[in-house]
Amino acid sequence: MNFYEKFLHIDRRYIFIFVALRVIIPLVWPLGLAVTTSPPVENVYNAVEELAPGTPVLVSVDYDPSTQPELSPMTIAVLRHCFARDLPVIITVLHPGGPGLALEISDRISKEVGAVYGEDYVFLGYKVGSSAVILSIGQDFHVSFPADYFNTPIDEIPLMKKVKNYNDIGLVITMSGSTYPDAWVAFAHERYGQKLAAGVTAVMAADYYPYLQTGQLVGLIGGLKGAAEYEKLINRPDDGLKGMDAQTIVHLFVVLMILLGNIAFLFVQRAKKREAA
Amino acid sequence: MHISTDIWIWIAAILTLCIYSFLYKDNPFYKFAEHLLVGVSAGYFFVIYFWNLVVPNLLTPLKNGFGTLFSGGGFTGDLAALVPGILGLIILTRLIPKIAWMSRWAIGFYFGAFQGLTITGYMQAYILAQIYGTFMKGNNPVFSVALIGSFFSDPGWGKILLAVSGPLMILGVICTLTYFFFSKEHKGFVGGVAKIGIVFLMIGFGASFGYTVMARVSLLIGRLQFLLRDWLGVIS
Amino acid sequence: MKKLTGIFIALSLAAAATAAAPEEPSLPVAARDGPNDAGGAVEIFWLASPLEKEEGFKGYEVQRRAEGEEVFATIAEIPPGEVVHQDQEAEDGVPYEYRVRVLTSEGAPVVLGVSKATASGQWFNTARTNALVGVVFTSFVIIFFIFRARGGAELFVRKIAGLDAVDDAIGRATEMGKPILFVSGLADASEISTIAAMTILGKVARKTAEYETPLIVPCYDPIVMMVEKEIVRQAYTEMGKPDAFDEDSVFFVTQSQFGYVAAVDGIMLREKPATNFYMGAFFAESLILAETGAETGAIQIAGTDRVTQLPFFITACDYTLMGEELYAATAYLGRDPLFLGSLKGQDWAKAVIMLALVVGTIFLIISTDLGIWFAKLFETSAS
Amino acid sequence: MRRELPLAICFIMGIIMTVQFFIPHRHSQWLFDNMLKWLIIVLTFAMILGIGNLVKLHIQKVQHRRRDWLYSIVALFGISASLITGFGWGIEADSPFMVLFNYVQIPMQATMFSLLAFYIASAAFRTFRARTVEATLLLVAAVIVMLGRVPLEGIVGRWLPDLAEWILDYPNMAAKRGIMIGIGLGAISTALKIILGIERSWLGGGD
Repeated sequence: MNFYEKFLHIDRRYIFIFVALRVIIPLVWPLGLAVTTSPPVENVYNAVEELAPGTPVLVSVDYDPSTQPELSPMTIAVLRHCFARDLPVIITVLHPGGPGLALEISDRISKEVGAVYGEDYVFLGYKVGSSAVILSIGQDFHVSFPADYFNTPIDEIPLMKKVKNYNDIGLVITMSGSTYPDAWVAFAHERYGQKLAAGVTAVMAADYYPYLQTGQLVGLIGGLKGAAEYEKLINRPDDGLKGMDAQTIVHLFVVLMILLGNIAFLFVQRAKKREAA
Repeated sequence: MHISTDIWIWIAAILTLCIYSFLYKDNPFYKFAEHLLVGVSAGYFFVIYFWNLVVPNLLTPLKNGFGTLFSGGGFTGDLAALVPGILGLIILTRLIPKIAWMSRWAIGFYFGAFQGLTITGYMQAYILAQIYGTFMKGNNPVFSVALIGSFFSDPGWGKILLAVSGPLMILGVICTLTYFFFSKEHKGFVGGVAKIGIVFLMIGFGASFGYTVMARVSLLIGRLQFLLRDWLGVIS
Repeated sequence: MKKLTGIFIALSLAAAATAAAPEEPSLPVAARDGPNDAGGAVEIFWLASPLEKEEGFKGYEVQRRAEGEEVFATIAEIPPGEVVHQDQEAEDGVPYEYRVRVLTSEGAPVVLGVSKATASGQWFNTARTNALVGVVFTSFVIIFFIFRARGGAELFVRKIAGLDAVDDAIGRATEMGKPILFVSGLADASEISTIAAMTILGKVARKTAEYETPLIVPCYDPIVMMVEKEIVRQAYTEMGKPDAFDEDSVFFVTQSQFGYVAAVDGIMLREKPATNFYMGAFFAESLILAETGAETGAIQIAGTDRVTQLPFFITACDYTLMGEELYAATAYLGRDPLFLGSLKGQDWAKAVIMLALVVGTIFLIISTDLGIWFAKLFETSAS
Repeated sequence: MRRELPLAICFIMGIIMTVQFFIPHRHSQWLFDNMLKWLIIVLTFAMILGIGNLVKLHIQKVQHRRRDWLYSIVALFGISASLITGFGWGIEADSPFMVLFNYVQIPMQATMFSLLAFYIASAAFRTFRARTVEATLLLVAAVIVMLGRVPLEGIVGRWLPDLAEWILDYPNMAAKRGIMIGIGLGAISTALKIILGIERSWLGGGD
C-alpha cells in the first residue's frame, strides 16, 4: 500500500481527534477571526437601538437544551444590548424545555450588569399553549401570566405595573429552535401589529428569510454566525464569536479533508490504470 | 481554573465522557452509560405521558364525568374520555394470550384514524404546497417574461441567474418526478429525463449535506463548552 | 389520460370559482360571519376614516351589542393603520350589531358606521376545496388501477437497485453466520414510512426464516413493537418454521431518540450484524447509525421519506430507497398485482401533476397574471 | 371478530378522519382535537407493554447470566429511578425526576447528538470521492455550500455565498419538491390501501 492508499484508508479516529482539537483550541484560545455583519442581524440591532430608553422589550426563550449551543449566545447578546440601552426586559418561555435555560441566563447576565429584578427585568416563566399565550398577551399579560416564575403576582412587580399588553412593548424577540416564530408572526404581528424579530438556528434561517422581505420580521439572527455578528455589533465578544472560530475551522478542515481525499483518490486511480496497462 | 464542586455537574460530565469513549471503541464505560440512558429515558417518557396526557385527558375527565353522572347530572362530554380508556385497556389484552387478538381492535382504530389524517395532510403539505411553491416564491412568480426580457435589455451574470432560476426549478421538479416513475422502464426519452432528475437529486443532496455541517459542529461546541467551562472551568 | 386531465382541470376551475374572494368593504363598516371556521367568530372590516390623516388620531374602537341589548360594549381598540378586527367571542346564532368609532385625542369618539352579522360554524371549508379535489382525484386514479390490476392487466415495474440487493444482503449474512439488524425508523406507527417499513420487515423475515438467519429488531415505539412481533411471527409460520421464531428478537428499547441510537450503536458493535436495514422515518440520528454500521463493515440498505436525511443515507449506505421508492418496496418485493396496480395509479397522478406544471409554465409565459391565478389554485390554507 | 372487525374499525376511522379535515364546524374540530389526545393515550397504554418487554428482557439476562448481564442491572436501575421519582414526587421543575432528567438524561442525549460533528467529518472524507459523475456533482455542491457558509468575505468575494444560496434555493429545492410530491402520492396510496384493507400486514398473522 503506498502513501495515498494509506491516506485513503486512514483510521477515522484520527479524524475524530482532529475535529475535537479544532473545536477545543479556539474555545480556549480564541482566534478572533473576522466576522462581517449582515443586514438581517444589523436590523435587529438597529431596532433595539431605535427604542427610547425605558421602553420594555419582550424576549421569549422558545428553545430547549438541544438547540442551546446556537441560541443561548444570541439570547445573551440581546439581553446585554437591552440592559446597556436601559431597556427593561420581560422574559417569557413558550417551550417546555426552556425555563431552566432562561432562568440561568437572566440570572447570570443581570448579575453581570447589575440589573435589578422587577425593575430592569422580569422572568414570567413558561406557559403551555404557545399560540394562545401569544394571543392573550395582546389582551393583557395577566391572562396568561398572573404571576411571575417565582409566583409573585405581577401586579406587585414595578416593571409590570407599567405594562399591560403589546401596546406597551417596543419590540418582541423570539429565540426559537422550532416553529414558534411562525406563531409570533401570525398572532403578535398580524393580529396586534407588534414589531417582531427572531433568533433561529442556522438550519432554520433560510426558512425565515421570506418574513424579512414582507416586513413581518424586522430582523433575524441565524445560528452561531448571527450570534457572532450581534456580539460584534455590541462590541462584546463571547460564545458566538468563539464558537464561530471553531465552526469556521472545522468547516475548512472538512473541506480540506475532502479535497485531499480526492487528490489521493486520483493518484491511486492513476496508479491502478498504469498497472492495468 | 475553577473546577465545579457540584456533584450533579460531575455526574453529567462523567456520563458525557462515557458516551464520548464510544468514539474510540466499545468499552465498559460506554456500555454503562448506554444502559443507564435507555433505562432512564424509557421510564421518563412513560412518566411524562402519564402526567401530561393521561391525567388531564383521561383520569380527570372520567372523575368529573362519573361524578356528575352519579350525582344525577346526566351524561357530559367528559365521558368521551371513555373512548381512549377502553381502547387502552383493549391494547392491554396483548398480555393475555387467549384474548390477545382483541388488541387488534384498538390497533385498527389507531391505524385508521392516522391514515385519514395522512391522506389529507400529505395532499396539502406534500402535493399542493409543493406545486404552489414551484411556481411562486413568496408572493411573486418564480419567473416572468419581463424578468427574462430584462436580461436581454441589460445582460449580466446576476440577471441571467435570476432569469433562468425559475424555469430551472420547474424543469428540476418535472425531471425528479420522472425519476420516480415506476411503471415505465428508464430507457430512451424517459430514461434521459430521469437522468437529469438524478443530476438534480445529487446536487440537492450535496447541498443539504453541506448546509447541515455547521449546525452539527455547534452541537459539539455546546458539549465541549459544558466540559471546559461548567465542569473544569478552564474557559470563562 | 386526456379525459382525466380534463376532469382535473375542470374541477380545479370549479374550485377557484367557489373560493370566496376577499371582500372589499363598500360601506364604511362591514361585518360578516368568520368564513370556514368552527363558529364563534365575526370579522369586521371598515374603510379608513379621513380623520386618520389628522393630528390627534388614536385609532379605532370596535363595539358590539346583541339583539335586544341597549348599549354597545367596547370589544377592542385597534391601533392606527389597521382596518380589520376579528371578534372571537361571538356566540353562534346570536345576531350582533357592530359599531366602529374613531378615537381622537380630543373630543368624543366619532361613529364611523354600524353593521350586523351572526356567527356560525361552517360544514365545509371552501379554502380546502383544492385539497378535496386532489384527494378525490388521486384516490380515484389509484383505486381505478387497483381494480384494473385485479382484472388481470399486465403490470411492469422498473428496477429498484436497493430492493434487488435485499436477497444478496440476507444471503451474505447467512454465509457469514451473522445476524441481520432491522431498524424500522424512529417514528410511531402512525407514520406511513413506519408502515412501509413493517411490510418490508415481513418480506425480510420470510427470507431469514427460510435461511434461519438470526434477526434483530429493536423498536422505538411500543405499538410498532406489538405489530412487528406479529408480523415476524407470521412470516416464520408461513415459511413453516414457527419454532425458529425467537420471541425476544423483536423488542422495545426507548422512545428517547438518542437513547435508542445509543442502544442500536451498541448492538451493532457487539452483535456485528452482517446486514443493516434502516427503513422508515429517520431524523438527525441517521448519520450516527449509518456511520457506525459502516465502521463494522455491514452491508447497509436504507430507505426513508425524510427528505432532509436522504443525503446522509445516500453517502454512508450501500443502497438507499428514496422517498416514494420506500413505499413502492411492498409492491416490488411481493409482486402482488393489487399493489402494482396502485403503483401505476400513482404514476398517472404524477403525470397529471407534471402536466399541471407544464400548463402553469405556459400560462406564466402567456401572462404573469394568468400564471399567478393558476398557481393560486394550489395554495393551501393553514387554518 | 378477529380479522374483519379490526379492518372495519380501521376503515370507518380512516373515512371519518379524512372527511373531518374538510369540516370546520365545532363538532368536527372537537373530534380532531380530542382524537390526537386519545391516540397518545392509547400509545401510553401500549408503553406499559413496551416497558414490560424491556424489563422482562433485562431480568431474563440477569437470571440467565447472559453476556453483559451486569449492564442489565444498570438499565433496570435506570427504569426504576425514573418511575419511582416520577410517580413518587411528581414532575415539577425541581423534583428529583427533573434533576435526573437534567443531569443524567439530557447530557447523555446531547452528547450522543454531538457525535454527529465527528461522523459528518468522517463520512464526508470517506464517501465524497469523485468516482462517478453523480458522485462528483454531490461532492461539488457540498463543498460550495460548505464554503459559502463560512465567513470568508474578503478572501473570496460575495459570489461564493451567493452561489451557495442559489444552489440551495433552486436546484436543491427542485429536487426536494420532486421527491416530496412523489412521497405525497405514495403516502396517500398506502393510506388508501390500509383503509380499504388491501394492505393488512399490520394485523399480523393467525386468526
